[in-house]
Amino acid sequence: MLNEIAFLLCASLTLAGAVAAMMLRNLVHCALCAAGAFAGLAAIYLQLSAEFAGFAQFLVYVGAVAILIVFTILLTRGADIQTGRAGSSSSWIGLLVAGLVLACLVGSIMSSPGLVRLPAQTANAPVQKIGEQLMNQYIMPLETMGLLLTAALLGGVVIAMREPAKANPSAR
Amino acid sequence: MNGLDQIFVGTGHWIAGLFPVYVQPLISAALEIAIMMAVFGGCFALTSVVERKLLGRMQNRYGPNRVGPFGLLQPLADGIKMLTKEDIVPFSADKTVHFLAPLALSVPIWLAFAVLPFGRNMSAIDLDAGILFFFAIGSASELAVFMAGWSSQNKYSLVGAMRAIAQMISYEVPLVLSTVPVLMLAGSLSLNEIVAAQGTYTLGGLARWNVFTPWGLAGLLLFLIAATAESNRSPFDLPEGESEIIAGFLTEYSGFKYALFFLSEYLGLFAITGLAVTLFLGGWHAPFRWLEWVPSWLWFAGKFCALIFLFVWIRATLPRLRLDQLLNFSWRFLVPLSLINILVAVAWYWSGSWKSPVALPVRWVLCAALVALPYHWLAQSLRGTLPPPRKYTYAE
Amino acid sequence: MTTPLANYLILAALLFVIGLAGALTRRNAVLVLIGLELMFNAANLNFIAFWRFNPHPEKLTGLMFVLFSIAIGAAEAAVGLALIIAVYRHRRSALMDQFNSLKG
Amino acid sequence: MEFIIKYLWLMPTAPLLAAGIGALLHRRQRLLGAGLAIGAILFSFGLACVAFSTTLRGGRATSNFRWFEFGTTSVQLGWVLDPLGAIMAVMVTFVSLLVFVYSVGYMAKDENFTRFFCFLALFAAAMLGLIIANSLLLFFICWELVGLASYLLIGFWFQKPSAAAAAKKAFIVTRIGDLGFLLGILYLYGRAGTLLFYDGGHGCLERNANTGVMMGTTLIALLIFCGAVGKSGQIPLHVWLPDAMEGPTPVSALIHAATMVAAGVFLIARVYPLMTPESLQVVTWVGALTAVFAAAIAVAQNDIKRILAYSTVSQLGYMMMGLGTGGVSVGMFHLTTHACFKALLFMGAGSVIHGCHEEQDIRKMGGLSRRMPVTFMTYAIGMMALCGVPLFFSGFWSKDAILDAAHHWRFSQTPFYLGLVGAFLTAFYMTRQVVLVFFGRSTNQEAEHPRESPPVMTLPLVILAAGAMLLGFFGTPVWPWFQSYLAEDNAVFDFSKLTEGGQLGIMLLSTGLVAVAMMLSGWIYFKKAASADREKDPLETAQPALFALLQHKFYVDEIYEATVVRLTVAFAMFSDWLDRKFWGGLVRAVSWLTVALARLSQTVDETVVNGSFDAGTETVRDSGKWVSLLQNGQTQRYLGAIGLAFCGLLIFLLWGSQ
Repeated sequence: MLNEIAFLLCASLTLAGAVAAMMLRNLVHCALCAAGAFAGLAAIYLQLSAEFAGFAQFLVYVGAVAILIVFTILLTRGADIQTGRAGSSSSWIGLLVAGLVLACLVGSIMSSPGLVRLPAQTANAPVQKIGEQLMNQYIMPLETMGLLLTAALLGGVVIAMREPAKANPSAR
Repeated sequence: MNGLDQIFVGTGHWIAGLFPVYVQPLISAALEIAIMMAVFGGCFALTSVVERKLLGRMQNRYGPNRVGPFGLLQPLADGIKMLTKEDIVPFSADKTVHFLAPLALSVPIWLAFAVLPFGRNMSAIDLDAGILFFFAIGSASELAVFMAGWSSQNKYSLVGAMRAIAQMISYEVPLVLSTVPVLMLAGSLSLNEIVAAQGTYTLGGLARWNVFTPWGLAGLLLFLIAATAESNRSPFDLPEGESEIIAGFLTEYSGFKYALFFLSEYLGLFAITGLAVTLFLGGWHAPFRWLEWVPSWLWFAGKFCALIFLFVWIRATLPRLRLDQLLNFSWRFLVPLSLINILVAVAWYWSGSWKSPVALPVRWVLCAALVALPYHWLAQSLRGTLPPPRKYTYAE
Repeated sequence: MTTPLANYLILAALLFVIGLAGALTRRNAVLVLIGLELMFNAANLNFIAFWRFNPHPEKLTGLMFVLFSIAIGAAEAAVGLALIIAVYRHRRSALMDQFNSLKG
Repeated sequence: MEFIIKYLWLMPTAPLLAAGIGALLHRRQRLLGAGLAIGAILFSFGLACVAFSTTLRGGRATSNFRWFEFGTTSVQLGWVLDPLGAIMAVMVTFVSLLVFVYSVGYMAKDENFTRFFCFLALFAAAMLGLIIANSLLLFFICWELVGLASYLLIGFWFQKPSAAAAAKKAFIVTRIGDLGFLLGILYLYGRAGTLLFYDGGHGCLERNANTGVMMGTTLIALLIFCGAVGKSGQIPLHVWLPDAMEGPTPVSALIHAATMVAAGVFLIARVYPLMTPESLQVVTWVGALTAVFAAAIAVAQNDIKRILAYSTVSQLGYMMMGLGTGGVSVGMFHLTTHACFKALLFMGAGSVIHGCHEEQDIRKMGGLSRRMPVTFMTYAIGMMALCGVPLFFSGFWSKDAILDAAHHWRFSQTPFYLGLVGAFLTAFYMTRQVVLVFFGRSTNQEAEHPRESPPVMTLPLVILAAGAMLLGFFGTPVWPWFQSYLAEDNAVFDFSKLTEGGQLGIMLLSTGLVAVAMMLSGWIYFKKAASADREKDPLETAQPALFALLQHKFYVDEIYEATVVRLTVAFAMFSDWLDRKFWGGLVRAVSWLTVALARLSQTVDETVVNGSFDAGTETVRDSGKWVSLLQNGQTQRYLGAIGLAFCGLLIFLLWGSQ
């Protein structure tokens, strides 16, 4: 009974954060709501007793990605008062498509019988086993992940670095 | 010995027993939370005064001694002042975010204490990935700092927030990396496991604390430096650099919100020192076998106070660093050094199997050398970033 | 743990759709990116849900997948945002529908 | 025999060599040219006599050689020596020798003297080659060479347009005959497989002997006879012979009296085994008709040489009749005798013309008997031999033999009667000529003092006169040496032959006819010759229409002119029209068509192909534009598309596949 309430609470928090992130006009608020949504999601992970994933999710998304988003918003003048419509010219198409996708997903979930079953009794994922699997079965993905992250790091820096020599392109 | 040691645990169980079973977990949890908040709230008040008295003493002056005996009631006075002061919110500020900022900062910090083992089986939650939880929570503070800085729509606060975030991100990396050797050799992320790993005593009765190993010592130093930076204190307190940007991201806060910020800052400090104690100073273990009789939580508290004194000491002596020096120091010195510390830990672990009696000193010298040489080179490379020595010209 | 698997999947679907809607409708590139991140997390939620409701959870494939996915999500977010900043510096605007130079 | 056959080829080559060298000589080296020619013909005459002596005992020798071969077949030529060839060779060389000598005098004043002798030598070589040829092909080659020589000699004075025209006419008319001859040769070669006469049993003449297969069909015989008609001037193709008189008189004497025209008869004699009975009938009829026809025309001619020309045509007709009815020996005997006295008559006429300073019209001559006694005497002997005055004159015997053969001809007697009429007319016009030329008074002053020809001209006349009188005796029925020589059995002296088979009757009949004709003509013309007005011909006054007809040679030339020439001209004009208008038009039409087609295809290409192609590209470009709308750079639209696709996929996967 308790985790029923807990699940609903977390789910509602996450959904609210997500909707707010998509709806709000003020970009910083959106970013913060997004961070809230990510935190809610981390909570749901914990509820699904996947602590490691939850903490990792919290650490990565709330700790790092949120800050990145916020910084980007500041750098791209997003923080100023937004002029014009928030939605793109043909935003109704987007909503239509999203609705269609939702219908498909929910339809498929509802129609497949196997999904209503209850979870196994206890499922814990001790860090010990995670460590072992990381080092044995998933060693290759781990190495490539290291490489990928380094590449992303360097790439990000290079792309976003302000060209030292070139004059600032004239304001359009 | 067991009784005194487990006194708190026992009373806790006893109180929980008063209530019906299905409610008991809730009650015990609430109890633990209450105790923790009470202890560390009091500790906050105490340290704010002690710190100022120590600073005074170190600067050859008295600290606050007017309020209560030896100024011990000064925090009470500050608290009342904080609470009664008018809580001014700038007009153009982003009301909601401005209001939420202190909350977003302090809540995660309180959560951080859940993991720390204050005494023998005196830790709120024994998480399997305790350290990860601790750092996850720690990383949430940057967002809160940003909220504070940005929402007050004030140039100084924004600049301060940016500086704080840059500093915290930069020093989070060495903080985490310096704990890696401890995790590797303890073989687990759970803090109790780590403390247990340091529980055994060498022949001479000396405890096998991590600090008594070359990588442990280096790790502790790195950890402490990173910790001070992480909690925006002393040499790294650029965000609140009073002289330049008033109070950094706290400029627009007053009254209770400021108090909250002040509280969460100190709580951050306490959490970090608690972690340092558990990781490097053997948690609640006694330094010597024959001192086992002293209750575990007392050991924890002692070490805790020692580190706090160290922080205050540092704050009193070291001047503030410039932002680029600060960042360079982190990225070009601390990060490489902590990576090398991991190598040292590997070397120590690999050479652990040497049987010869002289093995210990040889290993010590070897590993110490392994740390010292890169330390010297990195320092050299850092030297390039320092400004040339100032030449003073005196009027003839 | 009495909530059935379907609830989690529906939650993930909702989250995904919200992210998609945001990505499709909002003009600002950063928001599109946030929508993208939401979609990523919805997928991760699915993985964790399926892992948790898996009859023999000792196989940690779902969990491992999520870990790697989070790492990739972070890398992608970093590069995406860097790109947005670079494009902004070039175009002085962050509105997506103005980045149509790759027109057919 | 075998020995001589190996050197027989020298006979034609000697004069050929003389002709070749003569051609290279300069016009001034007159004596050398003449000497060479005469020497060569003398050598040939000697060789011919030797060959003749070897053939006296009969038999035949051949010498064949391979000329060239292509593929498996080879063309063979060769020489043959037999009585027929030998007698002809002797006759030709003898007459040629005399003519060469005669023409030295006759052509003395002509500046192209050497060229004349070169042509004469060439002619002699060709004639001799023709005689000894053992292959019809070699025969044809020499036949053409003879034609060429006659063209060159007739047209010797090519400055005179009439001479040039006459030469062309002669060449073309004989060419028509030769065409038939060539077709005959080809047809014969097709059937016989070889053109050699005698090839050890395989020759085209011999085969029909042992295999009994008649090689020659009537068609081949008639085609070969065409060649003979052309060359010997029989009815349809005789028109060139009178005009050939344009050439110098020795030429006429040699070619148009003795040798060349005789070649046709010799051809028929040589290929006699091929001649089928039907073809011989044709030969006889053509011969008979020609004889009467030419004799009739001769009566009304005023040119001394034209009279003799028609007389030659008539006599050739007789020879053909002889061949057709009596066989080779009868024809050949008349040919030999005719060669003798006709050459004599022509040379006599030549000396008369020479005397009268190139005057040829008999009406302007007269009373030459006193001034040119030798010419008169020899000419009279020749005239009597020609007319067939009995006993001493060869003409009588040969003509009588023909008449006898014609009389015995089983098919019909008309050739016999035509022969008699011919004989009568011959006697009539010859006496007319002699009377008008040698008796009476000449009208113009040049003729006042004609002189006798030099001995170099009169000597051949005398020799020929002797020949004309003596030759007859070799072929008389009493002692038929000539016939038996040709038939290769020995002659038997037997008086009884004379009266056998009505021969005597025929002789008497013909002699009577000749006598009547002579008296009639003498009576008519003797008076005329004496009178001053010689223009009008008494016959003309009597029968003007008939006389005009005869004088104009039955208008044969005009007929030809009217028919053949106009026809060809018309045909030429038609083909020209056809070519220019029809084909030209067609070509123009085609070109116009192609141009039109090109323009059409161009327009089609422009509108249809390009149009459609442009339209196609247009649509492609437009669709391109539309498609590009799909990709307008809006990343969000792409994301929307992906979403849609995802839904589609999902729907398909879940519900589509059931």
